[in-house]
Amino acid sequence: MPRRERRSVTGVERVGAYTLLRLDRGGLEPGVPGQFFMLEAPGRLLPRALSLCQASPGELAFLLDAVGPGTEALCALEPGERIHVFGPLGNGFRLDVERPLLVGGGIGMAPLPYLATRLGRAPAVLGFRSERHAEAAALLPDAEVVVEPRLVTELIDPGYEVLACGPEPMLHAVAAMCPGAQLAWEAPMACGYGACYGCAVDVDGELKRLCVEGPVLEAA
Amino acid sequence: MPRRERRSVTGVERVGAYTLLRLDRGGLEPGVPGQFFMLEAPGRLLPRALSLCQASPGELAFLLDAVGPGTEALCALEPGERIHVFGPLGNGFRLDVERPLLVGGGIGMAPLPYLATRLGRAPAVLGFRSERHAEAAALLPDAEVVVEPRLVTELIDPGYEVLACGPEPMLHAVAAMCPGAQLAWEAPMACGYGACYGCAVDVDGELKRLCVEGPVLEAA
Amino acid sequence: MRLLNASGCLDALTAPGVARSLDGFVTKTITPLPREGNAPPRIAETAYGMLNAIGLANPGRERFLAEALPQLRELGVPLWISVGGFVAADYAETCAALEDVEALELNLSCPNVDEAADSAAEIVAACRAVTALPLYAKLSAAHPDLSEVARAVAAAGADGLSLVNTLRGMALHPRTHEPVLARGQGGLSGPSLKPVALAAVHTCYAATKLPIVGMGGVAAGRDVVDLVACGARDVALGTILFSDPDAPTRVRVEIGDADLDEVFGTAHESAAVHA
Amino acid sequence: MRLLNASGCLDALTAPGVARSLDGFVTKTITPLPREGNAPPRIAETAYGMLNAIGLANPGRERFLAEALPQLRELGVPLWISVGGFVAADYAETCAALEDVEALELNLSCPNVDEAADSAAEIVAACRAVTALPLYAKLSAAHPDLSEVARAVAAAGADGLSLVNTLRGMALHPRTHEPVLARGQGGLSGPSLKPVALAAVHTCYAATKLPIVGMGGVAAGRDVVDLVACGARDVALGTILFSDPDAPTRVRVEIGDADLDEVFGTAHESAAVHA
Ligand SMILES: Cc1cc2nc3c(=O)[nH]c(=O)nc-3n(C[C@H](O)[C@H](O)[C@H](O)COP(=O)(O)OP(=O)(O)OC[C@H]3O[C@@H](n4cnc5c(N)ncnc54)[C@H](O)[C@@H]3O)c2cc1C
Ligand SMILES: Cc1cc2nc3c(=O)[nH]c(=O)nc-3n(C[C@H](O)[C@H](O)[C@H](O)COP(=O)(O)OP(=O)(O)OC[C@H]3O[C@@H](n4cnc5c(N)ncnc54)[C@H](O)[C@@H]3O)c2cc1C
Ligand SMILES: Cc1cc2nc3c(=O)[nH]c(=O)nc-3n(C[C@H](O)[C@H](O)[C@H](O)COP(=O)(O)O)c2cc1C
Ligand SMILES: Cc1cc2nc3c(=O)[nH]c(=O)nc-3n(C[C@H](O)[C@H](O)[C@H](O)COP(=O)(O)O)c2cc1C
Ligand code: FES
Ligand code: FES
Repeated sequence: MPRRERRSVTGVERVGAYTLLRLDRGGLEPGVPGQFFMLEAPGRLLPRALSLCQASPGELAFLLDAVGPGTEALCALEPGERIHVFGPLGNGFRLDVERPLLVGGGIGMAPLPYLATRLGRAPAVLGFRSERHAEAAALLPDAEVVVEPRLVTELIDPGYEVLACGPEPMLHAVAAMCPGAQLAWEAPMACGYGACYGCAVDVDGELKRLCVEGPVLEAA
Repeated sequence: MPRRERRSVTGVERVGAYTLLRLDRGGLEPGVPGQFFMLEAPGRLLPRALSLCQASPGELAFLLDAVGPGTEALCALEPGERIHVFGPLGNGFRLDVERPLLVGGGIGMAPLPYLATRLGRAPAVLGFRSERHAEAAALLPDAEVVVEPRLVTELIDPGYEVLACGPEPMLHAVAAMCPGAQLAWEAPMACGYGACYGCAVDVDGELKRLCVEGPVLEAA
Repeated sequence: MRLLNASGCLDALTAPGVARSLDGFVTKTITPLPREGNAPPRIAETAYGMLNAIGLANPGRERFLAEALPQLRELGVPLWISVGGFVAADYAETCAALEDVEALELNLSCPNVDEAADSAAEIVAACRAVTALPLYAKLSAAHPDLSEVARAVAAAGADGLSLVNTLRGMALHPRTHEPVLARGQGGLSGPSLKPVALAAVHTCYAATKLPIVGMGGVAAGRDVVDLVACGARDVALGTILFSDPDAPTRVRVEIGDADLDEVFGTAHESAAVHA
Repeated sequence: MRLLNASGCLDALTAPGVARSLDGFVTKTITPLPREGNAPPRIAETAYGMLNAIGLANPGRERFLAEALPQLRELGVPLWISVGGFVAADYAETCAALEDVEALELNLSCPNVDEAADSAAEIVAACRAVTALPLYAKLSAAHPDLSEVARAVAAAGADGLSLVNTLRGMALHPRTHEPVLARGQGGLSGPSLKPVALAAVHTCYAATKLPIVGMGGVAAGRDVVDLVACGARDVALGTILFSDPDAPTRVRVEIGDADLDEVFGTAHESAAVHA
């Protein structure tokens, strides 16, 4: 069951071009990898959706790309500050896969460290747009890493069952290569729990709420 | 000429029930006693009008009564924080008086310390609603002080030329006792420089802008 | 004072716990035919509010009656059905098909419906003819003479008013200067709307004395009290539910032991009513 | 892009330096007879805006023409005269009495004027008949079909539009729950209005292609650019002047070397226009 709690920031670390935000876990469940939390972004009206990146008994950690006012406000938090956190939300990855391959593009690597922990060390491939962004691969030590102009899709062996998260063009490419792949999508979200109908995406030709049906969807 | 500058807070001190906010003076002129400044109130849309309380070569100081969100935000400032300050504005007290008597009611004492300095030690009488409020009389050391239920008007000798600031009922009482008294009035102000017409008050049967015609007006 | 959700701001089936924390659940507007809604992106944040161009996404009347309604009844929360359409008959047919619910809210302010006073009154009259259920007319504040619209729907048989719907708004992407919403414009809700909502409730209460469900930017107990002082009997939470699903409970705590019956209408006592 | 003040938000005679920092000075609305305006308090701050119920305080046409106008001319700033009234003849008589100014702005959205499209068009037509000066029709966004109003005033001969005037709003005193303004309701201006202003400019530009003076919540260069992208040729600063008389200069610095001609209308390119 998702809960909403006011949690304290326990750490804020730069990881290459990204930021790892650690919160004390309180009574929040980490949920299934690929599920997400809505984090209060100080000074903004709406919370922001973030995938859980790491979970420990005492902490939940989120990997952030500061792309706008909400993520910037979250990256500017300081230890001791408190924000409301609501989750876990949505449907995560199915973990009953025999030959998993984790595929991440850019900030799409965010859910993979927690996913890897829960799967017990699956192979992973990551693509980044610069060396600086690629430093975040340190959070997934055994991953194979490419930097643009090389694309992460070059590293995908279709013999594996792919669990992927990344920018839309990457997910479309993965879907085309690997039917049955589990893909974690993004959409603008106001609520994260089915209330606003803002996160509509085309699922099999119908507009559906990504926060309810996803964010992880199976490639057709 | 009024200027608008971003100034640093140099001190915030509790004075009885009030707060003395010191700002570094920069290029701002202190103006004539009874003139006022518009101070940016952090987090609020509109600035707040405050009479200059003390002036030194390096500082301007304002005495504040925290009665609402704007004055509360100003009293919560910390040394080093910066706010926009615009002034001096309006018409202050005429200083060419032969037998001045300064009369202050509550936070209405705010302009009197600077006025006393400029007049060279005039007698002063102050009224407050509690002993705690009366501690602010320390800013005007030689003043005679009464606390409710006694009223400051009891101390007024009509032989003097009165320069007064205080709550409306007090000013009306002073006006009735002392025709020709100089009275510093208040009105809700959005701009302080004649732009909004928000500060209209009845002056001799006509609505006029207090920030342009006053805030100091002569009792009829 | 009953605390409700604003239509389109909660799905009781995906969040039954939130629905149960309210005194009534208001459905998203139901239209005769199913609607997918507009293309995404259909939400955007503004400095002090949000925009939506959901476009009345809903399963349509038949599927709502057959599938959603029976499930909603099981929640045990009083149900308000928001009814939409494009001509009076659309509304009336849906109203005629409904029974045994707390109230019907006629969404007269959806962007594709002509909002002139006549037409709003016509819709209300058509619905009044086919149902004895309490009928609330939901209006937008975007009218030069809101009291005229309120009086017209009252005369046509509305039992109450729901105020306010969103205002037309727009936000641009900072880099491209293109609209953030795929549809261009959307409905502005949230804190920016609160002063407008207070004025609309104040105007319409003075004009009609009908029971009003007040809404628009409510985020805290204080906002509920303000709406009640302006003349709202009941209050709905909209945008705040997106950031705080616990808002119903919190808002009740914040209202505390303020006597809302005593507060009711106080904003009409001193001021010259402006209607 | 000319940067102006919004009518009623600057007095060039008490603040000539601010007026000279603009590309034109717009007067407070002038009515045929002198008006004291409403009783105080007539301003209030809201969470993200302000309310005013000034009530068109002005010296009246005769005194304006005899006293204020000659003094304003001496400033050397292009003058826009805001004209108000209660019936079309009020406006037309004032327009007829004016010459040798940059433009006339007809305030068609003051609370005491019937704002229906007909009447606005009637006023514009009456003024058009008596003056060859550029006529800007100033509208409020509070209309269910703003594009209809815009087309009607364009057809009646308006050369341009000024958008937007304030929205009806209200604020209550936290303790007493009485209205803060003596008049009860007032006009909402400031940041809360910005998304509404963008949508109104966007709608009316699409409907008429007339030159538009955009305004509503402008506080920074970014807001000017957004209005221009929606279709505003010129932009006016209102509420921001109260907190920052240096805003015209600052806003120009913030716009920097953004090419406003290139930005003009970009918000119409991608989105389905919603009019
Ligand atoms: C389920 C889910 C999980 C997520 N997990 C993570 C995560 O773990 N880490 C993470 O960093 N992010 C994650 N995100 C994305 C994150 O929620 C968004 O980046 C965040 O909400 C952006 O908010 P903002 O205010 O920072 O930026 P916004 O202002 O909302 O803008 C976001 C980006 O979109 C661009 N943009 C917006 N509108 C337009 C337009 N019309 N044209 C062109 N560009 C536009 C902006 O420039 C900016 O780059 C997730 C999203 C979802 C839905
Ligand atoms: C020229 C001038 C000089 C001034 N000098 C000083 C000074 O030196 N020091 C100082 O402290 N103040 C001074 N003031 C007053 C100061 O500007 C105000 O107290 C301040 O603007 C209040 O802002 P706020 O946001 O704190 O309170 P607000 O929320 O604006 O409210 C102010 C007070 O009015 C009450 N109030 C508002 N509306 C109503 C209503 N409808 N019914 C009943 N009560 C109501 C509020 O409860 C509160 O007590 C001066 C004012 C002027 C015009
Ligand atoms: C995402 C969203 C969807 C909405 N959908 C509807 C709807 O289907 N029918 C309706 O009458 N109002 C709808 N509204 C308007 C709300 O019911 C409410 O009138 C408005 O949001 C103002 O309240 P708020 O400021 O508390 O959100 C919607 C509002 C939002 C934000
Ligand atoms: C105090 C005040 C007085 C105003 N007086 C007038 C007026 O006399 N005539 C007019 O057309 N608009 C008047 N307006 C409206 C403004 O010109 C402008 O349309 C509105 O405030 C929106 O812009 P803003 O958000 O930048 O303030 C007034 C606004 C304010 C705040
Ligand atoms: S984010 Fe609100 S319904 Fe999905
Ligand atoms: S405070 Fe704006 S005119 Fe006086």
